[in-house]
Amino acid sequence: MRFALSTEQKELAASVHALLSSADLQAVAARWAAGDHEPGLDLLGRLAKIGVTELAEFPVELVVVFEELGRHAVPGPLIESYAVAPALGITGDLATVALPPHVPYALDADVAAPYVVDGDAVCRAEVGAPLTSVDPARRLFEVRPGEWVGTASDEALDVGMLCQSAQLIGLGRGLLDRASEYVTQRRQFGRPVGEFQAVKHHLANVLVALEFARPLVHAAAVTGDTRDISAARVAAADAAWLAARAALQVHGAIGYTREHAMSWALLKVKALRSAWGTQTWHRRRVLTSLRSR
Amino acid sequence: MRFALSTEQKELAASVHALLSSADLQAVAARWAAGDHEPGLDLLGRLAKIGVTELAEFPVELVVVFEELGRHAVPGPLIESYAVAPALGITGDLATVALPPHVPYALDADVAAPYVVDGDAVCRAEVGAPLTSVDPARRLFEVRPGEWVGTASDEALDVGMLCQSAQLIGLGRGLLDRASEYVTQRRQFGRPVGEFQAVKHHLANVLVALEFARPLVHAAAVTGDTRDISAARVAAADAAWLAARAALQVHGAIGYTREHAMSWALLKVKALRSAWGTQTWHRRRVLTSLRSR
Amino acid sequence: MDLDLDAKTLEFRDEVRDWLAEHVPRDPLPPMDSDEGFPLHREWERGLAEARLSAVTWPYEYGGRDASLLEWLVFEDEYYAAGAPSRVSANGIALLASTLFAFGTDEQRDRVLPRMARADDIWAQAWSEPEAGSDLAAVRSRATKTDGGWLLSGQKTWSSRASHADRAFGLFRSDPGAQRHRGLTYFMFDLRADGVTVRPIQQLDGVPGFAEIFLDDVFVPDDDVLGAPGEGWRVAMTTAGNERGLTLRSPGRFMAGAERLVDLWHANPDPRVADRVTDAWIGAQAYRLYTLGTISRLAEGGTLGAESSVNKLFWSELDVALHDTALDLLGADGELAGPRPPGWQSGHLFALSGPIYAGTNEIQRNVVAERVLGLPRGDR
Amino acid sequence: MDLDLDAKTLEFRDEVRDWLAEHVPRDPLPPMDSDEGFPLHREWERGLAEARLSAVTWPYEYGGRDASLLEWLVFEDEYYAAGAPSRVSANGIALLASTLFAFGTDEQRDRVLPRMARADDIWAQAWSEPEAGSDLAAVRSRATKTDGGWLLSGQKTWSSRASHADRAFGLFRSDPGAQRHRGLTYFMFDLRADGVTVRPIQQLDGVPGFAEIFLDDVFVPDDDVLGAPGEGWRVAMTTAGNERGLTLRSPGRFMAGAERLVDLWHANPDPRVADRVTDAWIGAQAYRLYTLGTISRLAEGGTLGAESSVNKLFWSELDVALHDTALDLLGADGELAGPRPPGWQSGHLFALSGPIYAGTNEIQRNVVAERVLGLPRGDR
Repeated sequence: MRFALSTEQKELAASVHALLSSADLQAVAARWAAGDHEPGLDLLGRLAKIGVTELAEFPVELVVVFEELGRHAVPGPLIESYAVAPALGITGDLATVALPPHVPYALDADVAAPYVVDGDAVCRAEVGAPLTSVDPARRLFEVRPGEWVGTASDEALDVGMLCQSAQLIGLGRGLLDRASEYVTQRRQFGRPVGEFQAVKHHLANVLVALEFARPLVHAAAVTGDTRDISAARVAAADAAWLAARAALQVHGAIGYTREHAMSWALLKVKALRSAWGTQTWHRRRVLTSLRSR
Repeated sequence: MRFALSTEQKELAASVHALLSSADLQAVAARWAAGDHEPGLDLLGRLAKIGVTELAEFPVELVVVFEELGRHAVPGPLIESYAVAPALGITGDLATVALPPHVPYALDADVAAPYVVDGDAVCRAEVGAPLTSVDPARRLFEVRPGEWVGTASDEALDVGMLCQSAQLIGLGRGLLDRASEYVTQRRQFGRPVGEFQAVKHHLANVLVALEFARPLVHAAAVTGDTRDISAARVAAADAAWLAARAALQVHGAIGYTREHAMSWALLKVKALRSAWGTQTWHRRRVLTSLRSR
Repeated sequence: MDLDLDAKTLEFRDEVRDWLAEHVPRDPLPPMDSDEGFPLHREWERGLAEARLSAVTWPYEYGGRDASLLEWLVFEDEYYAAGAPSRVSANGIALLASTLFAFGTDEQRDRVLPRMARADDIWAQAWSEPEAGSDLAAVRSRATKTDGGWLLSGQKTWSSRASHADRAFGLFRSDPGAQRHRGLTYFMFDLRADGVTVRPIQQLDGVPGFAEIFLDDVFVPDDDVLGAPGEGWRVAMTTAGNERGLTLRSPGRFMAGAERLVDLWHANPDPRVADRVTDAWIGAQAYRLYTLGTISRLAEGGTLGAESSVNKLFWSELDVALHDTALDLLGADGELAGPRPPGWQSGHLFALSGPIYAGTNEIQRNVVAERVLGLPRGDR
Repeated sequence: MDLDLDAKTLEFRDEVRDWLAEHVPRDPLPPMDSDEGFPLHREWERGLAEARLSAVTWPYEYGGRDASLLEWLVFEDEYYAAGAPSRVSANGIALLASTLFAFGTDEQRDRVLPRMARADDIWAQAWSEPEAGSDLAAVRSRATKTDGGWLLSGQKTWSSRASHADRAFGLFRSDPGAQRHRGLTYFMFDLRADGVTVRPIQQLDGVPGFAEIFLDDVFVPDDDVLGAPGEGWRVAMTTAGNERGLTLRSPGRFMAGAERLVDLWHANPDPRVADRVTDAWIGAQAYRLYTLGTISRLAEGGTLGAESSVNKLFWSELDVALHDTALDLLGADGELAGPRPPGWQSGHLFALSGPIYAGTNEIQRNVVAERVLGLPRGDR
């Protein structure tokens, strides 16, 4: 038993973090949201160069990377391209996959090669009408199954859910970092907002939730068990949403604007809460598996 | 529309409060718990003299009185004697009634005339083994139906639930009053505990919960509707339990002892949470009634 | 103690219900703070005014119909139940008007209120400043006396409606030597006046629901001072009480939301979400009954105090919980923001602002603890 | 990264499991702080000690078996899963022993630890004082130097186990001129010594789980000072870290509780309570995994810091939520406190103390915010 990241895994996280820290992710996301994919694709190209596209066989490394991708609120069909498409035997650069009913729409189907899982079949997708997500950087499209390209596996959906759990932890962490920094600087009533006990306690609760959700995500990556994946997702999504609410609350009105980077992470958490399965569905999957003890 | 207590109703509350304030309720409850009913019966006698036993036909007055009885954590089969027994046509002084399945045991059957509702029948109860409630002042007994004495009505159960809602509001209010007083006097880290924002916010949340549960109780008394009664009970029990938790938390260790009066109210709330129907049952009754719109 | 509506109120309710059934647009209007939606909302307000429904509690002479608070509540219930458009005039009718009734001159009322009732002027609030979010007393924008009036300079922010509105109201420091709550004056000013620059701010939903207002020696005549110069704090606090309390959030929003939530649940009756649906419905009932209690007390001469804070804590948390539950019930479609599914997403985004604006809930809890429970004041 | 137990650990687990299966009393013992239950719990501890299971991580020479932290965790999992008795020796083994290993002399360890392992001495903690609840530095009880030792006087309160225990440990002010954290000394003392009066305090459940200790010139030899005189705060804080952190609450309690909760739910699978059952189970898993991570870090030379506070916040809230859910599932029987239904009510009462003792959760949140998140210190 050794339940800790290796030095190499920590370095992988650090290198992704360093790369993303050098980019203006808010600008990237705003342009992506407006349909201008160039800066985003450029960033994904740089991520590919440090190997993030080649981790599909390494679930622990995947969750390490997805925590960083979440932390920086990177837009794009990342789960689909880095984890789901490879699990479905789809090769190539940027791909997007709808997996109804849990993932009914294809993310960024205007920039990535679109697929849809139709029962047992993996098909090219015929792209239909665009839909508006509450996260403007999530460009969703209706899809219909087209040409058959292969046979689907259940693992594809599960690895997507696993990566999303890690992404949510990262989003929560990014929100917590921003909030902690903001309340340390922002003054009201003659002192830093972060001196107020109510503010401290909001953020401490977020930290606790994130710290105890992360081991579930790591364990799910180790075991690959569907119950563990759903448990991780339940805890991660709740922790991320708690982070989003707390971050908004301690920011006050400025957090309620699109001008503030915090809000982009908040909207992404809001969107991801119901993508890749609802919390109710995941909880049901956990408890159902416990019936059969 | 006039949704406010009348002057007479306020005076009734004040007179019950004044009477109870003059008694040492903690001592009364401790002796009641030990099977020494004398001081308790004396107190109930004095309550009877100001008319609380004659309110069965006046649901608003009943809830006004039961809020005060809860506020002072008065022990005894009060709901049973003042509201339920009259609704079942049982006359006499002190009575106790089991109404399985929601009220499976008879409270204080060693001091009150015991009855049990068995389907449509109201019967004298044969008293069996005593049971230990988490509230030591609630002396519970197993009962079996004995001699038939009359026909039961559904209203008896509902008026019991209504009175319990008011009692819970009162318990919550008593806990909040004690907690507010304690944190104003108790000093830690060189200042009154009540100056700390976390303490303020705990107690503010309790006040809000109680303030919004009370109108539901009053409305349920006015309409007598089963849905309104269950809605009131759900909100009242949640608010009272929030009050109990917050009061314990701001008292710290001293609240965790039987030596402190606060703990007697806390244990009563804890016991009442599942007496007279579970929260789940009451919520289901509310939503079921909304189906039929 | 009774909950019965009298015949006059029932008659009024029927009139409102019938009018709304006839007039509420079948398709929702575009957001009121969008370029497209704003004029449509103004037009809607004018229709309301023609039916004397835009400000029912006002005296007849200003465009109202002298309705009681109970009638107002009934109006609001019907309004929300009918799914009628958001009230683009709300800042004026709910906030400024109360202040005018309390502190305005007859001339000011005559001049301002009828135009407000007809939506000839749509008002923005201008409370906050960059360094004064929840701390309203930290106002730095200043008013300098000049011939026949004042010159306003400084910056306001989070001004709701200001992106498209005609006029605004707020506090300015008229005595530069005074601190905090002293030396403030309450002004009404024209957003189209020389020296005013408005910079819209995109909210979470992408719509510029509020704006920054930059003022550079903006002339305001003496007639547009509300209350006495230097008395602004006291004047404003009556409005703030209203904003946080009774008049801003009527039970109708929550009653209608809870009914819609119950319907949504019926369409997919997952027992695991049932309790949250039930609690939202109970919460909406509680809020309505609490409001009826308040109305009854006010009718008997009572006043509103710190219970405005109690009130705000309850409705703002109820609103978030109610919309959270709805989005969870919508499943994968819960993230959609377009016309499908209708309204829940925008309602949720709006609800998220509740615990922040008009004094954050943290501040409200302090107020409740200190002013209602009597806990010791502490500066943290 | 792996979660596999090696062969040695599995072998140890089987030994523990077999021993417990054979020895755990079929009927629960009476409460350990009752007159009837205390000697039975001491006897149980002696049986554990004979099997070298009373303090598995200790060195062999003191009665342990040099078990790794992972083996300790496995032991605890098995212990709780078997429904074995509460550990009446826990104050000594979990709190005092860590301090002795860090600060004690060889003579102290030789004298104290084997007797502790065999439950010849059962230890009470004596941290709090009437005016020093969560504020441990406000200690007023004093130690005065005398020939060959010290005289202790003052009052301690909320001393767990003190109603029946043999000895106690706590801080006394040895330098009357020093303030707060300075001038404190860590003492072990005999609860049967002349000048000691113990007044049991009934807890919520009616059992005297803690007591007041009155000390009136109680002589304590120099040998019973732990660490240097005046260094008591630093010495105590290592123990406090343990109390709040790793060693006090093993995942076993929550894992076993969650499994029992799932079983209880199966007996009456109400979908409206299903999500809370699920969350308790997930929380217990999370706590176990977090602990495995901590063990892994410690095995590689890491240390425990403010994460003890993170830890305490999580388990104390999980414990309350888990038992709340169980009582709700029990319906009308949820209020019963006797042997039927087994254990849930006493477990709930015990859980309610979690957010209070060993530093209230409010204080823990401050610690987390300031020491982990780097928020500015404020004195509120």
